[in-house]
Amino acid sequence: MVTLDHYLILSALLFAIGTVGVFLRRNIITLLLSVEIMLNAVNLTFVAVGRYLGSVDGQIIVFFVMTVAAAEAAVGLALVIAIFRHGETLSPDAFTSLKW
Amino acid sequence: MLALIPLFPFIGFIINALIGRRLSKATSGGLACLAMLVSFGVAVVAFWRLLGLPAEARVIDETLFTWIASGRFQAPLTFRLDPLAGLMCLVVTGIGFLIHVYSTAYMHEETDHEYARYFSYLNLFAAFMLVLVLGANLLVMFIGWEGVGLCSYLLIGYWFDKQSATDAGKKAFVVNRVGDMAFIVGMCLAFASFGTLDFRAIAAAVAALPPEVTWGVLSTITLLFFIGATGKSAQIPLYIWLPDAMEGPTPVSALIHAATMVTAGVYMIGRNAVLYSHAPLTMEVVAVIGVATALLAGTIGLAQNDIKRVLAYSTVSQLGYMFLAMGVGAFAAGIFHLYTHAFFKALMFLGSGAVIHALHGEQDMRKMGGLRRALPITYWTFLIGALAIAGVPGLSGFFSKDEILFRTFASGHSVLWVLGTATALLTAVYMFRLIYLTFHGKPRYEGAYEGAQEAHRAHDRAAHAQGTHNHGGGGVLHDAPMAMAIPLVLLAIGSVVAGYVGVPHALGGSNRIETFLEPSFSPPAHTAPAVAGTHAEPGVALSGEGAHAEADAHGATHADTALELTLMVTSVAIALMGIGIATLVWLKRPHVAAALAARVPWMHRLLLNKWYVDELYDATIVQPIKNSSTVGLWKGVDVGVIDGAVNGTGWLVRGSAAGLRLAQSGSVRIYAAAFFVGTVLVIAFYLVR
Amino acid sequence: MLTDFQAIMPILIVTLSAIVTMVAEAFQPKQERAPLAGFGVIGLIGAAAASVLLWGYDKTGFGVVRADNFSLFVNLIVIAVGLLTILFSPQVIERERIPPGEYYALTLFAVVGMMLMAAATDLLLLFLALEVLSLAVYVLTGIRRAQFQSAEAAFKYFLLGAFSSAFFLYGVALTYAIVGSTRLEEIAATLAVSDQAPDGLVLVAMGLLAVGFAFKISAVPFHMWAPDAYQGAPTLVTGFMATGVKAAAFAAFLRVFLSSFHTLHDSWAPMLWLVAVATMILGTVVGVVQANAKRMLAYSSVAHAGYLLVGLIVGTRVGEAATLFYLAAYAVSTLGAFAVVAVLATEEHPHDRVQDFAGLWESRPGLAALMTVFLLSLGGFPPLAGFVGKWYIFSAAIDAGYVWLAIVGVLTSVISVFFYLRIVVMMYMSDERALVPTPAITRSAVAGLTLALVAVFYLGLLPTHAIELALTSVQGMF
Amino acid sequence: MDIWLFYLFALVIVGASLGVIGQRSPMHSVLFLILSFGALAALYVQLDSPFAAVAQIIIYAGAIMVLFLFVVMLLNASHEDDDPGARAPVPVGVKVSGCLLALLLLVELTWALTRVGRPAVEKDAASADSVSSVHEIGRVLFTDYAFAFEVTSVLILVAMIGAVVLAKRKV
Repeated sequence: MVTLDHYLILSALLFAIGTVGVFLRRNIITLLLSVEIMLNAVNLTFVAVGRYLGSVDGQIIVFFVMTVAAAEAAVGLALVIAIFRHGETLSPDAFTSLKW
Repeated sequence: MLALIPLFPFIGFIINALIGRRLSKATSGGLACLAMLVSFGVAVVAFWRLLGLPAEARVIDETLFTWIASGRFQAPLTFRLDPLAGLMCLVVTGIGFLIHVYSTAYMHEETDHEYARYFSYLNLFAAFMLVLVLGANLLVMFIGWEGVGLCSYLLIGYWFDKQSATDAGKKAFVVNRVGDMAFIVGMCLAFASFGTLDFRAIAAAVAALPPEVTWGVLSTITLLFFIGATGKSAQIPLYIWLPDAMEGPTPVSALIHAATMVTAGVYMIGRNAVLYSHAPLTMEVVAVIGVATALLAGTIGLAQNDIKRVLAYSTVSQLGYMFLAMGVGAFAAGIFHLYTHAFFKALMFLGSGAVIHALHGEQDMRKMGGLRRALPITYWTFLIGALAIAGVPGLSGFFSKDEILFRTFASGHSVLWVLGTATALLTAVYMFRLIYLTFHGKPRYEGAYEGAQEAHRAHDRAAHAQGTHNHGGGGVLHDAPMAMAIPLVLLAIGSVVAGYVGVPHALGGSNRIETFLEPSFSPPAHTAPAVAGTHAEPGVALSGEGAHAEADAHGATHADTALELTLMVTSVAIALMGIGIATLVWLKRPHVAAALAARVPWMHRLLLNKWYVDELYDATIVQPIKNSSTVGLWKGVDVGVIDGAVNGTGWLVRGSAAGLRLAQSGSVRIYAAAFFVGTVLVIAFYLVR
Repeated sequence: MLTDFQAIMPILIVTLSAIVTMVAEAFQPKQERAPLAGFGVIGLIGAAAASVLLWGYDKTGFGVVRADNFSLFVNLIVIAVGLLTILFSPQVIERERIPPGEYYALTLFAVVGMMLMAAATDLLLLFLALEVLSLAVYVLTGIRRAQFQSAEAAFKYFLLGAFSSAFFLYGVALTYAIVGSTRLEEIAATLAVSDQAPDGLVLVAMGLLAVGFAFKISAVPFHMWAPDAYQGAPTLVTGFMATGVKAAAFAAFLRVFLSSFHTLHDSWAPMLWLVAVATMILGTVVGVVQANAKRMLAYSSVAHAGYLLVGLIVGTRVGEAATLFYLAAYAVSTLGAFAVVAVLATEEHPHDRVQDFAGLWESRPGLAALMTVFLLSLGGFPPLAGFVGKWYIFSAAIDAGYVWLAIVGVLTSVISVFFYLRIVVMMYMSDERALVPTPAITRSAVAGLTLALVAVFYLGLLPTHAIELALTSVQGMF
Repeated sequence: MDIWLFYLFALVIVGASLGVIGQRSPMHSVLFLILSFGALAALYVQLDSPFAAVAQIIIYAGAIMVLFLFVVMLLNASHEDDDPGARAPVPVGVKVSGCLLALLLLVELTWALTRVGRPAVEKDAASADSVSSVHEIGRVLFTDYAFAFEVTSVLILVAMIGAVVLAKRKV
């Protein structure tokens, strides 16, 4: 029997995987992808909780989150392009001129 | 009307700050002086009106507007003139005016531009000081409190091209901020406890309470205020800034670091006299710190060679006296001493300024000597000041200092009395050491030689200069010009006569000043009966002192008179002894001093190095921070600023340095890591609860 | 239906003005310059008027937007922030070659997001508002594309912001899992009836929401983006986000934690206590050693987030009102200070190092005096706005028994004066002159600076009215 | 049966997500993520939420991921080792501590999620129809969530302006 906890814990696991991305990769685009993983983890929570509560709110919230994800992706990718023009690189380690 | 008193200097500040650069020196200086003069005039008129009121009702309140008012939270912008504030106002505006006048001559070598800047600061300072004095509640006082601190900072560092001056400014500011912090917390606590910040309302609220015999909220509030006062008034452990503050122009030292601002701490305690008298534990602390500071600074003053530093330590020492008075409950005596001290200390600072002016900036007493003939006005006025501070009978310092010592003894603090008397001895010694080194003996200043070469006719005499020579440097030395001489003379007159408002009963006087000031130290009239009852209780000898003073006002008992006379004779003897020692050591047998220094070199070194207090601070606070911050933290940061700022923030910076350096590395990964650590901690915090 | 639209009227007006600005730029003839800033000013003034008209009516729109006095008060703050920013902008836009239409539109949309954040009574809507605001500000941060630092700042801000949004959203999801709704009043109702100790999941959800807010207000340890983003962004945008974003985030923070989670005050207050202390200390300590004025002001704004948190932690009516008042006082002072930095910059020289202020008193006495006033206000110098705000917050804290919090606050604000005074000292007491030509200042910037100055003195000398307003505005909130 | 399907999809999701962050080619990362999204959509179907599943495929896997793919191609960022700016690999310490942090977070979340006093809730079959009803979704979306829906239009407008401002070539 699949319980709500199954989904919630899977979602937590997915969220944690998303958070690791920022520490492993040397490519800004992959960092953005890990944010998408995190958002999807949250989406799973919404859908699962909505289903177990028997309401459609969860699904509707997921639509909004998708919109937000799309908007964030658009701005984020535009930034990636802008920043790539400066350094011809996508490594986050190359952008440390602002510090201390 | 009261608002006009600080308003005029403020207008002077505005004008000099905005268009001062386009004005000539005469105009901007004259403007500043005029502002002070008018302010003084208004103060006199206001004071006169105050005197016209019956003794118990001598309070003039003037609310400009409601500054902060919402619910329980009330703080009107109110000025209040009562005897205490009135006296302070006269001192600040009167002596302030004289110092402004003096400054017009002293600072005349500055450019037009700088001249206006100087006077704008000076006016601003006066305005803030008057706000501090006139404020009817803690919050208004705090405006002035912070303002004078800021002005002091600006004025000490006025000659900012001199590294030592900017350092001294920073040091003063850092130390003052430590005190201010305690003051603000005390203020918040007072508001939380009494629901008001008005001095009279607090006094009325406190008067209904029994004195706090064990440690409690009153003691805490008063102690916090006292810490604030130690910062502003240069007491142990926060006195270290004042001697360095001498890097500022001499008139500034006279005005801020002798006559007015540094007395703010004493004044603040006087303002809160009722509060303090209900916290006997804090009073003990105040008295002990006061006398300890007096003694310590006195010993240091003994071995200093910089003329202004001697005066600075003397100021610290005299402030210690005032705190002693406050601590033993002799509020009126403390304020009386504040008032007389303002005259003679301003006089001596201005006198030293005249000396320095004449010698083109020389401040080392070892390079002076024999200036008596060359600078007669300066010499004689200075001598009056020194006699006054030493406590020679008939001059103002005698009356006030004696009053403090008598009160100390009468309140049962015989140990403190002994220490206070010892300090009196030291005072006389180092003051006359200063006089002898500066004005007597052989001239040792460079001008004595150069001037001789320039002036042919003086050549021989200068070359074979004898102890009594007078023309050697005379060719190039000028005594104080008019604008400097007049303030000196006026202050000298003040130093002589100012004490006569407080001739003690023992000498057949009526101690008018104490009677006059007493209402300021008692709770508002309508609660007076309750207070009298409280004071009558036997367990409260300390706080009852105010009541004793009142009793004295009406007629001292025989025993008291006898005691007072005995003490008086003792301290006169002590003062004369001190002068005698100084005469013996530094005038008659100058080699004795050197021999003494050679005989007990450790003592001399200890005193010369100011008990190594600065070094102690340096070793325990400054150095560790410097070390930790030079280990590669925040590269390329203005090191001078770190030093200055870090003095105060020391342990904070050191403690967090390693982590912070790692943190702001510019790498977004690290930032995210900090974010995650925070999140994990936040969640963990909730889960383990 | 009418009530619904009345409630969102201020928001609607600003949205429309943003769209008009954008369209006007698209359709303006090649050579002419449409008065774009004018549209923004009109829209903001209209929104301010609408907010004033709505005062006291407590309208609710669409079930999720509340035009209560609280949100209207915050509206006024963010409108003032937007207005001042726009007034300072023309000169900067010209100099930095920022595309004006997009710049003004984004600024106005950010204001929309801010107003919405303060008014939202639904966590989902709050999240959307947060995103509108954040995306606009990310783009504004990186709007000087020609500059590497601007792009870097925007990138860092964006990446960390996106992460924090995900955490916030997770908090919303867990709240939804517990309560079954995202409406604040239903959350409050559910939490109020459960009389036993709150279970762990509620606290975790609350913690994640707190993390999201803490990021936006740049509280330690979620502040790391702030110094970099503040330094790299165009100075005016820095001022805008240091004040407006903080005000909006605090408004939402206050509303969520003091309405929905008020019953759990004992649980969240200790955690925020630690955060506030860390924020005040770190912001101050690290601020002391900064050589760049913008970066220094960034750390200062971190420290100020700590003081503002004190008001939230206290959690009493007075504490809330103090937070609102402080937001206003902080906003005008900070914006003024950033504006002075901004108008002094030239194309070649950003004029943002502390040394650049050397001798400003000689070359530009007016600006030096203004800067002094703003900095002293930030340092809590009486009788300026910042002092009254600090005093109000700290006395509220002591009143409610948070003595140590107040002591840390006083201690750090006392220390913080050092870094403000460093600039002051540079301006007045330096014999070296920063040999940098200073540009002419447009009339609108002068007007803006004057407004900010008046506000600093008004809030400092006659704060009663504003305090009363703040007190009334928190009365009906919960 | 249900539970085995759940574990299957969960395995795919987790595996694909690890693939996103676990290897060096951004291109592969995007493809892994699309796979993960597909499996997630399957879970949505299992949760009687076909509409969310379809949206997931069309909007997420379809639109957003294509955008990512497009940018990856545009910038020719095929492999992170080829990036001239990325000199040194991420220090092992950073990687390990990052993983530890995430692990801690996971432990905390799991702990909180499983310590909740409520019993393991089961899906009630009765609500399956209403939850999967597109009609119901539409009704709620345009009544309760009407205002939020409008706000998203502003959000998208902002994102549009932002993307144009940041990415257009000429000033």
